[in-house]
Amino acid sequence: MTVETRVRRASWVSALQRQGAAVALVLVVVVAWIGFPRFGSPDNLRDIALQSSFLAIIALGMTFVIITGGIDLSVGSVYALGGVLAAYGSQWGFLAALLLPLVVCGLIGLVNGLLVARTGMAPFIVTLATLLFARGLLLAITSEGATTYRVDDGSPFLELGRGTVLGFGYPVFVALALCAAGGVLLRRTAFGRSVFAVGGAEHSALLMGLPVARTKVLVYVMSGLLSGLAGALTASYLQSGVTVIGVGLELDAIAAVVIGGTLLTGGMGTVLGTVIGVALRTVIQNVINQVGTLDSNYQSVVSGAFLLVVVVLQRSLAKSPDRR
Amino acid sequence: RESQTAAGGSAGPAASAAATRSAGPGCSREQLGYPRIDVKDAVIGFSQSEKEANPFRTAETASIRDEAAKLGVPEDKLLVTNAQSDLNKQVGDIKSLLDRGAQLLVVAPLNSDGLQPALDAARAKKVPVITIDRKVNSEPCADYLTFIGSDFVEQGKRAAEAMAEVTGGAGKVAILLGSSGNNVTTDRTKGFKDNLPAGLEVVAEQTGEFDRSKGQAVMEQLIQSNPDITAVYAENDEMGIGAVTALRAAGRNPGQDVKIVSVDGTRNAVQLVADGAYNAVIESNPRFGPLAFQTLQDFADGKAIPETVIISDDQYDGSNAAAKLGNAY
Amino acid sequence: MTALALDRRRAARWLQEYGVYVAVAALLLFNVAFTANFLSVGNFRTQLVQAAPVCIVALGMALVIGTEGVDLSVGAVMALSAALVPLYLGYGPLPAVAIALAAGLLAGAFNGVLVAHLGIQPIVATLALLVGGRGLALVIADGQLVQVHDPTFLWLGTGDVLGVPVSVLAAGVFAAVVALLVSRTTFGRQVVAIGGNRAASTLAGLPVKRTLVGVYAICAVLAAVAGVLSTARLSASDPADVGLLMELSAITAVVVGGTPLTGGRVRVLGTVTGALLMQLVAATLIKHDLPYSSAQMAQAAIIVGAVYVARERSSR
Amino acid sequence: MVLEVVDVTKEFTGVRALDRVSFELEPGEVHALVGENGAGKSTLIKVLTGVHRPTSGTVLHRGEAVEFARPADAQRAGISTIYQEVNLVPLMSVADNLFLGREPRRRGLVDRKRAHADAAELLAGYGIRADVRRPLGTLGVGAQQMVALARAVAADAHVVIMDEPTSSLEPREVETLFSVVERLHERGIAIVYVSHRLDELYRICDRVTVLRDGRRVHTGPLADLSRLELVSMMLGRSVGDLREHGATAFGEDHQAGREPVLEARGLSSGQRLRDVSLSIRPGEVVGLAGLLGSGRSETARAIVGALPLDSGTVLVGGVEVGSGVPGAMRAGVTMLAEDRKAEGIIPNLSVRENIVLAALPRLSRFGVVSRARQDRIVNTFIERLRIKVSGPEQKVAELSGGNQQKVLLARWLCTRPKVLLLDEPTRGIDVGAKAEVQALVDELAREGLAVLLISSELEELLDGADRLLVLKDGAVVDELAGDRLTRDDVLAAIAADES
Ligand SMILES: Nc1ncnc2c1ncn2[C@@H]1O[C@H](COP(=O)(O)OP(=O)(O)OP(=O)(O)O)[C@@H](O)[C@H]1O
Ligand SMILES: Nc1ncnc2c1ncn2[C@@H]1O[C@H](COP(=O)(O)OP(=O)(O)OP(=O)(O)O)[C@@H](O)[C@H]1O
Ligand SMILES: [Mg+2]
Ligand SMILES: [Mg+2]
Repeated sequence: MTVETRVRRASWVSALQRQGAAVALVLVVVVAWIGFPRFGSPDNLRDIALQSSFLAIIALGMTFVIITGGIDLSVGSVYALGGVLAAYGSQWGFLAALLLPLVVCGLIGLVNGLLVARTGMAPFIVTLATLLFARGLLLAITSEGATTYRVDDGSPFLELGRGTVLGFGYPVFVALALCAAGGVLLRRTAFGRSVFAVGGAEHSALLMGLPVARTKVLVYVMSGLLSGLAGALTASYLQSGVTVIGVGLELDAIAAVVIGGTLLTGGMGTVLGTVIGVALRTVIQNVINQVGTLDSNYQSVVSGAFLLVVVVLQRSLAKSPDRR
Repeated sequence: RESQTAAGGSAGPAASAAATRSAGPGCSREQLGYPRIDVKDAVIGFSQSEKEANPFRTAETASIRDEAAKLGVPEDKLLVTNAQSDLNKQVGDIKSLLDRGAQLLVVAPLNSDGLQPALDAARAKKVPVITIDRKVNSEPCADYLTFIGSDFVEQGKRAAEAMAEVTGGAGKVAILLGSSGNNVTTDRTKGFKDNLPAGLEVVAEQTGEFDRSKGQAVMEQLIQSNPDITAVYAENDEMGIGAVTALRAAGRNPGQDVKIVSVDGTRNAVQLVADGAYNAVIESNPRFGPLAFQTLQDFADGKAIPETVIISDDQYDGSNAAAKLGNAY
Repeated sequence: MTALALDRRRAARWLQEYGVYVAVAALLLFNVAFTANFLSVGNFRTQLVQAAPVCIVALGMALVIGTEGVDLSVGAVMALSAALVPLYLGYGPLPAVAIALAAGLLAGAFNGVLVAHLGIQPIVATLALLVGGRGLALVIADGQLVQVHDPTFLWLGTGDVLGVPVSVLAAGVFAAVVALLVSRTTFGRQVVAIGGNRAASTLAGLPVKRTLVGVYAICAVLAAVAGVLSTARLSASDPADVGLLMELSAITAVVVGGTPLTGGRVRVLGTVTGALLMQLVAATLIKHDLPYSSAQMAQAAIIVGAVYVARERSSR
Repeated sequence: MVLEVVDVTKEFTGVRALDRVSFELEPGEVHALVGENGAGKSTLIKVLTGVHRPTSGTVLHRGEAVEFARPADAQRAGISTIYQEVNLVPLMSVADNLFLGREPRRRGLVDRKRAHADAAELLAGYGIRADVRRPLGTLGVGAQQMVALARAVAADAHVVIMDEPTSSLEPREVETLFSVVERLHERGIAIVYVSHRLDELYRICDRVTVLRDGRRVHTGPLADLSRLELVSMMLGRSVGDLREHGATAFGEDHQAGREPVLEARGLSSGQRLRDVSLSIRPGEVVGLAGLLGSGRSETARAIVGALPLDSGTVLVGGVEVGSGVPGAMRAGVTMLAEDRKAEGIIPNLSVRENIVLAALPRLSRFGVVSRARQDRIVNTFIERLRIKVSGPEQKVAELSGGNQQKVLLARWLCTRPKVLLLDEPTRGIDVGAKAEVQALVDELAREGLAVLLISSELEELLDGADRLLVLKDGAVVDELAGDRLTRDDVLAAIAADES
């Protein structure tokens, strides 16, 4: 085999291996399209897009965090907190509804970032603590969950979550825009490069003079901000600051990111992969609903099995080119 | 406000489901401009909120399915989804039920707030929505047709009354709260505390998250730090049963030296009442099937539907538990 | 360098090593001073009994973390074992328990194969079972909570041996066994070696894959044990709720106990103490009737504080 | 003085790595920094570049006291460093690694096209022709080192510090490096150069500073010192003491047995190894020569079962070995890996545990390890290999490179191997330790061990090996023994039919 064909084959294989999730997504979509007449209906597709958008925004932040070799378990709680704060803030108008959650959630992200970057504590445990803290804070400001803040009917803030273009909700466009920006940020800026470097070899990044601590702090702040924003969008969409949402959402986000081919050990990953991972999760959920007769307990068995299949598939795709 | 003794009289499998109260002005099909859809011929969607892993949810889903079968609704015309405790999923579920052609919707909301987009979607398609077991904070007869369910504040109040009775109106009460942030918890707490006689003092309120083992663990702690507790109000049966186990392990005699009152009406709890280890259970009736389908049919028939249909909740205590054990779910 | 700075550094190192024990002692003192009826045998018994399941699961978790892994499926495995118990209780308590533990073994081996042989990252590999395992347990149990009446089986939850509750005794025995395993056996040394440097361990001819599968199997079996004990204590099999969020409690106990998440080190006594610390924190908050919101925030602060003190400092 | 250190002390918990060291770097000079393993060279460099903060003392940059809080500060001040361990990001592309932190930009975004073009051009100047979009980790260690060099030099620096840059370079690349140093020298850039290879120092350095045990023992023009004087200062031993030894510590040829103990037949693995066969007799030292990436490490890994093979068999004493590393170890074949940090030591564990690791099953009964037997073995080896430790319970990460290497040797020796594969056993260790390791290899061979020796230092191979196999592109191209065991013959074999 000549060097050239080897290189060509290598890039073909690596393209496929990175797209393990895409392959799965295409498969599932094709099967669903054929198997369920309602799956392909515009309404259903719009629902899937809208459903995906909130998780996509959170998973975007998670992607950055995971590429630096960290993890953010607090996103679910922060998301819920962001929603409550947005609904609470909406009584003073659009800007307050948006800024209040962003400021508070950004601050929580900042605390995560500072604790991780400056004290060398494990991100897992730091963000586990903020998971508890954000949920506690949420309960405290809603008098143990007894108060639910609603967004008033006339509030301009409502438009953010409920407005549509071509039938697609605004959150879909917000998520797409953010993911596009996130992709550029990750691939094409110095900050993005140092995100990869920090995750790939932290010590080296430090010796190379990269701003390791600042990079880490920033990704956690981003994750906090994005979770807060997703919460605000949700509050607008649901027209209230619901206190019971976001439980276990961190695992969904992590699963989506990992399914999308981002290495949990850091140093590798793409935003596109994450978007595919999120879409895959929503589509599978939708298909389970289309089946309709599945016992609710079987549903989680199926989800777990699916997660497993995708990850194993991806892994075996990734493994084979090793033995060129 | 009109009052009505409706529906379930003949339909409910259990005597406790028989009586209902309803309130609010009527809401008719003409008023809304919805098409006439007979229950028997309709595609019906049911959105369940949580896994059918506790007796209440099991009984609730079963009641819907059983009644549909009884009315001759073919199996493929009853669409059922389960939101697995995820509110966003429930919104999606309801929308997907609509996409799949549901013409009538029965929804067991996961939460009182947050279903607005789903309700809007139903309204846009002129699909009537009945919410069961939990009221949503939206406009009745606009966002949704009606609510059928218990009055949780009322349940708390009845628990307080039962508590007053079994304790003789004096003592120290510990409350095992439900999950935080859940409005069932909020209402059952409010109803209870607002109606507690002065002689009964609440010495501790801790969440047992509607879970038996958490209820047990919390009770074990409380009995150590407050040995003088004489009564326990558990916001569901599971926690109450956990408390019984904890009290027994601590050498107490539940039902005698520590009185226990809880809400739900599950078989296990009622059995304990019959055995004397428990004092009272306020029922939270899950058998919505007959009432829900009757209401939908009434709506199709053009009758005015009240904005709230209160399903009647029974009560079990030492005097009737053994006899009514068959009604418990 | 001033003597003061030196002293401070020594103090910091000392705290890093013994921080958990100090924290437990401090919390005990606080409770003795400010909590009514704290100093009673019954109370200590309660705390120990409640800490026992977390402690048992955390012991297995510590081994997994020692290999630079993590096992998110422990709660689901508890549910699986709890779901199986009542199904086989008809054949007697021994077969029922054996089957529950065998299920744990199977689940752990499954995790281990995913991690060791397929090379899937531990968080994801065990996430699959976390998502699916509880569902499976509910399917097995038909979604129902089942009351358990077998007195021999219930003895596991309520009985004593020489005045020590069975579950506490079990936790103690397992702690001793794991401590011996880690410090005195080839297996234990291989566990830390693999966590310390997997490539080097492979080249040193250690049975890396076998050890990893073994570690995940042990962890899951311990989780199954915890599931059985919890079922006995509750006198009901409750697959929907047993072990919910156990993975986080166990990981917290391990990390608070001073075992780094980066692997290569296992602190058994620290882990046990970590479990006790988290138990005491929860108990203190309940006993002082703090609302849930404040309790959660306080817990967050305590976790951060404990881990901050025990963290590995980099010298520069 | 462009860079100066005055009375710097650096303490790590329990270790004083630098003890009131002063050091002056003049503009435009090439300043050698030498000393035994653990003398404090790397630590001094890390103090200079803001990686470590000195416990006491000051750093002066162009006469002004500075406190670099992190490496970035030093880089901004024009001090560029190649650290001892290749410190780049293996998962990122070569071009990314070259420009990390100073990416070429267009309209605020990284200009990848230009980065790739610039990178390719830059590397061509160092004799590296690689696809710059490939992850750095797919390059050989030597090529990575050259990338690090290119990165450091490309920065706009007036001081370049190189900590053992040649330890993983092959002769041709070393020449490239020297020409780069020359160019920098001409541009008036000051260079600090750390190496254990004395030849190199004498070729390119103007002045030398010698460290011993964390103290400075000498600074002065290098030309004024003979090699012997330099070594004696490093080791702290008298000149006469050292005079007897030659360039390496290897002795005469060994008495090899008749029958080969190890036979590898037709080892093939993709493009990396193609039909490699070799045999070693007891008591024989067989050397593997070749350029970087020629497949020497791969050969060793294949023999020890750490590289999946397409075909080929390994026989020990005529019997085929079992699969994987455990199989090879059971047959008595062990390998000292070339990357000590990544594949050798287990940093968290103690010296004792690192030594006994591979022999654990033999030291335990029913899976329970006997502490007494461990201690006996460990103490024997610490003594025999003269490992410098405060005690067997010291963490291995705290040892200097040479001593870590000895710990690893001890790990293999205590499994009582029949065949020992040594991949760069003296890389990065000081003259003293190197001589000890070489003498040890000699001694082991004399005792009947079969040794495969891989080294990038030709002298070491020529002196140490009884027979040399020359590898090229994963295949054996020549075998040299007896009279043909000369530098010229090896180079000729390597250069033969170069296309
Ligand atoms: N981070 C650290 N923690 C503790 N001790 C350290 C640390 N870094 C270096 N040391 C110790 O400081 C001393 C000097 O080490 P240094 O790496 O500077 O030696 P060196 O001269 O570069 O040796 P070599 O030639 O092997 O590279 C050694 O005893 C080493 O063990
Ligand atoms: N054909 C190839 N395709 C991909 N990578 C290769 C190929 N040949 C060699 N390499 C890579 O080059 C590197 C060097 O190979 P190897 O370690 O066998 O060389 P070596 O002669 O031992 O050199 P060194 O002195 O660096 O040890 C290895 O990391 C290997 O992965
Ligand atoms: Mg050094
Ligand atoms: Mg090599």
